[in-house]
Amino acid sequence: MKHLNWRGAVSIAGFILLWTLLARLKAPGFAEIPDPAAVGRAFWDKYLPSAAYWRSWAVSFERVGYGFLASQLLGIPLGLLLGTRRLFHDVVYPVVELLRPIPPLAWVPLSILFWPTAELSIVFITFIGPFFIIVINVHDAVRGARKEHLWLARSLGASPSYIFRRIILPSVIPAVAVGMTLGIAVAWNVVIAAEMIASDAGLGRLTWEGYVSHTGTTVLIGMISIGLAGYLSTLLVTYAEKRMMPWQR
Amino acid sequence: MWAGYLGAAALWYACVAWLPLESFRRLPDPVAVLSEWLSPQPTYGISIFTAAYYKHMLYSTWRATAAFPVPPLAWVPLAILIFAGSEAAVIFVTFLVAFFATTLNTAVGVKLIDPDFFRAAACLGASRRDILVDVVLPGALPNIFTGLQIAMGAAWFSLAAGEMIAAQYGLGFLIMESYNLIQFPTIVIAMATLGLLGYASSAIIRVVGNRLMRWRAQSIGFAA
Amino acid sequence: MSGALSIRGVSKTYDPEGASVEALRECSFEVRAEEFVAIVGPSGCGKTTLLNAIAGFDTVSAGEISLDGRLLAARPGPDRVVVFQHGALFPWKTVLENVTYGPLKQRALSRPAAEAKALEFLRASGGLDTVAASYPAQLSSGMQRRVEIVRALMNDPRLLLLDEPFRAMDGFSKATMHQHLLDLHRRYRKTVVFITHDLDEAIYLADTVVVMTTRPGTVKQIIRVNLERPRVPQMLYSREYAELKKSAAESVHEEARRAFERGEKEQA
Amino acid sequence: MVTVSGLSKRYSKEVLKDLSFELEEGALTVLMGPSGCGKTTVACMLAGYIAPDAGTLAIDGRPITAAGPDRLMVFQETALWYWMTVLDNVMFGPRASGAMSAGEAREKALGLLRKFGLHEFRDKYPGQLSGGMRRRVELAQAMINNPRLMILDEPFRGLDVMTRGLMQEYYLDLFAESRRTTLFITSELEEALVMGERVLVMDERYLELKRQLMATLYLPEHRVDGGSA
Repeated sequence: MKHLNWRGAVSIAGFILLWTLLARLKAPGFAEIPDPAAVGRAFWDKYLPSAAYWRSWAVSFERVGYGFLASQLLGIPLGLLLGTRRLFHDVVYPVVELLRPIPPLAWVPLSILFWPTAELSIVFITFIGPFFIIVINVHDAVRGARKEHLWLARSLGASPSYIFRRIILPSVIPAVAVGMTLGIAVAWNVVIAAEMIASDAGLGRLTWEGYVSHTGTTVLIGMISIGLAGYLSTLLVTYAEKRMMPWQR
Repeated sequence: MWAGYLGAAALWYACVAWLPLESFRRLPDPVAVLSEWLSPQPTYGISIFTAAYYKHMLYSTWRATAAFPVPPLAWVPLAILIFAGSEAAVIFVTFLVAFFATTLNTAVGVKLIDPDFFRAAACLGASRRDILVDVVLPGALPNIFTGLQIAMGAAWFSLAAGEMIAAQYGLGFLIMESYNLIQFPTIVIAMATLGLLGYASSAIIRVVGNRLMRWRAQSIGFAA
Repeated sequence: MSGALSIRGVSKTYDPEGASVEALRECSFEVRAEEFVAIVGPSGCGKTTLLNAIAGFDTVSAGEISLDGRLLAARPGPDRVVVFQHGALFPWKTVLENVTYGPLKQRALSRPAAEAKALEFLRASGGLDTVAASYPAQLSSGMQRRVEIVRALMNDPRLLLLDEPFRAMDGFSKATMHQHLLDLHRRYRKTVVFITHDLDEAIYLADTVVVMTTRPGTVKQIIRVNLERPRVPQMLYSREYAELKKSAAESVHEEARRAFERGEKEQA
Repeated sequence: MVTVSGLSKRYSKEVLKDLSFELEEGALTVLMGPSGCGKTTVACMLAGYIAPDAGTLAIDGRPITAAGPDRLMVFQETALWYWMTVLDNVMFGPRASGAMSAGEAREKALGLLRKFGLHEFRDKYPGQLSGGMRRRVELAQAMINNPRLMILDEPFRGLDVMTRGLMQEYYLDLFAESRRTTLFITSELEEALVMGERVLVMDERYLELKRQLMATLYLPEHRVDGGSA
């Protein structure tokens, strides 16, 4: 990352200043909110050294990792099938279109009912969000492929499977990249809420327990950790994107 | 199209009714759900004929639109200020809060506007404020609406979470409550309704968007 | 009589991440009031950089640009309006709103007065008053181009700057646009600076043709076009025209070949 | 060599009505007309991408029913696969049809790229090349398959006029070498007269313009003798 844009730095600094001011003055609604310094100290003393804190990082990362990976492994092929097979599209796409708007968290009860363990039910939740996003993105990309690209390949005597492997698949990569960026953000938002509802570990749980026990620092540390965890995974996804699309450098 | 729905329902029914898998057996089957949803005297009190159903829907819809994170237009200049150009900040925001989708999309939209439009306006004597109103806003409008769509999705999505955790009314609450009270068909009813409401709200945004962006629509086929 | 432009020793160096790129070096030429000047050069010869400097979109590293004796500020203004290569009509405003935008923003005219003047201009540009309420996307590229020129003329500019306006047009509509532009120049007597890579277009339209070298762009040759006005298509195939073209063709061709070999890409 | 008779096609409005023409073996024929007169539609029909509503197309006596490596088209908008390097783009044909082994295809492709002055750009992606260079890669991509008919749909439109002039000369030299039957489509009168020995005019307005100008025509020097390329 070349030099951080000074305007971004100014706005973040401004945000922290504002937060300190509001917390110190006990402005309405900020009574229970500790100021940044307090949060920093609490983090340094209690959370940094505690293994439990870092375990909750690991648990949340694991849940997001499995769910997100499964969503891509199942979502991309389904998106490709929906984009290329007309009959399959006419039958399956309406159902996808109907299930898509259902918020991932609405699946929690059914997921708990269906899956034998709580862990699996949460992974299913982190799966369902990114799954629909990647399916729709890949489907739109395949249908949006330029016809000249396909025509030329056909003229040159390429078989349908060769065209699929060398033309359709690569042309879909940009859409997969976008789908992954959006999907990982949704996965992190979902895992936090799912943990709040149905789990005893993870960053979401940590934040929830902070809320229940009215300790502002824990809530804030939880939120900031969630933010950073998500940021790190987004960087991973962006790195993967750059590897997938060498022609963009 | 209908083949898809019937096929899915049949598959669901088959899994629940005949598949010897324990986890499927616990799920409600489509017939039970539908009969509950459409019956005048639903066993668990929620169907299209009961007032409670519509109360929950009303709460959820109101909360979604209230939580509907359309940042006031004042955000637009701030979004331009903060994110115009710094890649790291954009990624950070992308992740942090899906609600900021509108802000992020606005910033991206502004970056996508052809610089010639800014220059043309400047040539014609437009002030900075004129440029904001006459170029930035309409130019970023398509992206703003993409942002609104995502933000609407995020609103419903976070609403479900909020209601499942802390509310007394609303479809999200209804889902959790019917789970706790072992009223499984109602879970599916509430989920399906959430889905339909989400679908309808996106459709509304699309219609409003097309209305506002009439200029993008058809060209009289002059082009080759 | 206004619109005399003078370019003296103008140089411009871009500095992307330290690999400084010299776009213009010591460019100098004079444009008399109400004269039609064409600037010709291959891709990447700094034509657009020069236009941006004259229009006030960008500063110059050295040298001076003055209009009617006054140094030009590095700030765009209605005294010198640009017609852009890919067109810059506001797609979200109707033709009438586009054309009246300038005078209204400068509070030079009341709305009714501006609209009346606009409709008169549009009518004179090939009956475009009939599409006054349409959006640019609904017009052909030729019509969009003419509306954009009207939008510029509405501000009564001292200088009209055109950046390869007819580049993407097919042969047939390009010929009609040439006549239209010549007609406007005869009628409104504005100084015109016309950027193009097409030598034929430059000689046919202009009083003076300035030939630029490839990067770093500088003035290679200045040709006085002595064809009398008004210009008619037959002149394209006259003896004098061929003489003029031969005198410029070698140097232009040579620059084009050097740019072609280097894979010189259009400036971003 | 190529016979087209009674072609007609209608999309929202009628694009082609009862069009007939022949392309002689080894000749560069130009198809000229204003934008929107169905030139591209005819090209796509010859390449086998679009079927006519009525009429027949045949090459060497065989009716044209589908796309094939004997009739290759260079599109108006560059259609290089932007995710493949220049070399992979050129090698695609022989590899896809199995006509050559990987080594053979690579050898032939590198030869062509060297001939087209693009050898040093072989590992670059299309996005990194200038307009003129991308066109040359497309020509190499088609020529490696040794097609019976080359179809060029306004290939130099959008290039600046100087690069366009150089590309015209470039193709004329390539054509002089191989005498490969070519259909060259354009909307520019000058380009039509520079490129083609035979010019098919698709629209009366152009015909009138062409007749009027032909009378006072001054041909660019190197063609003044009126001979072929």
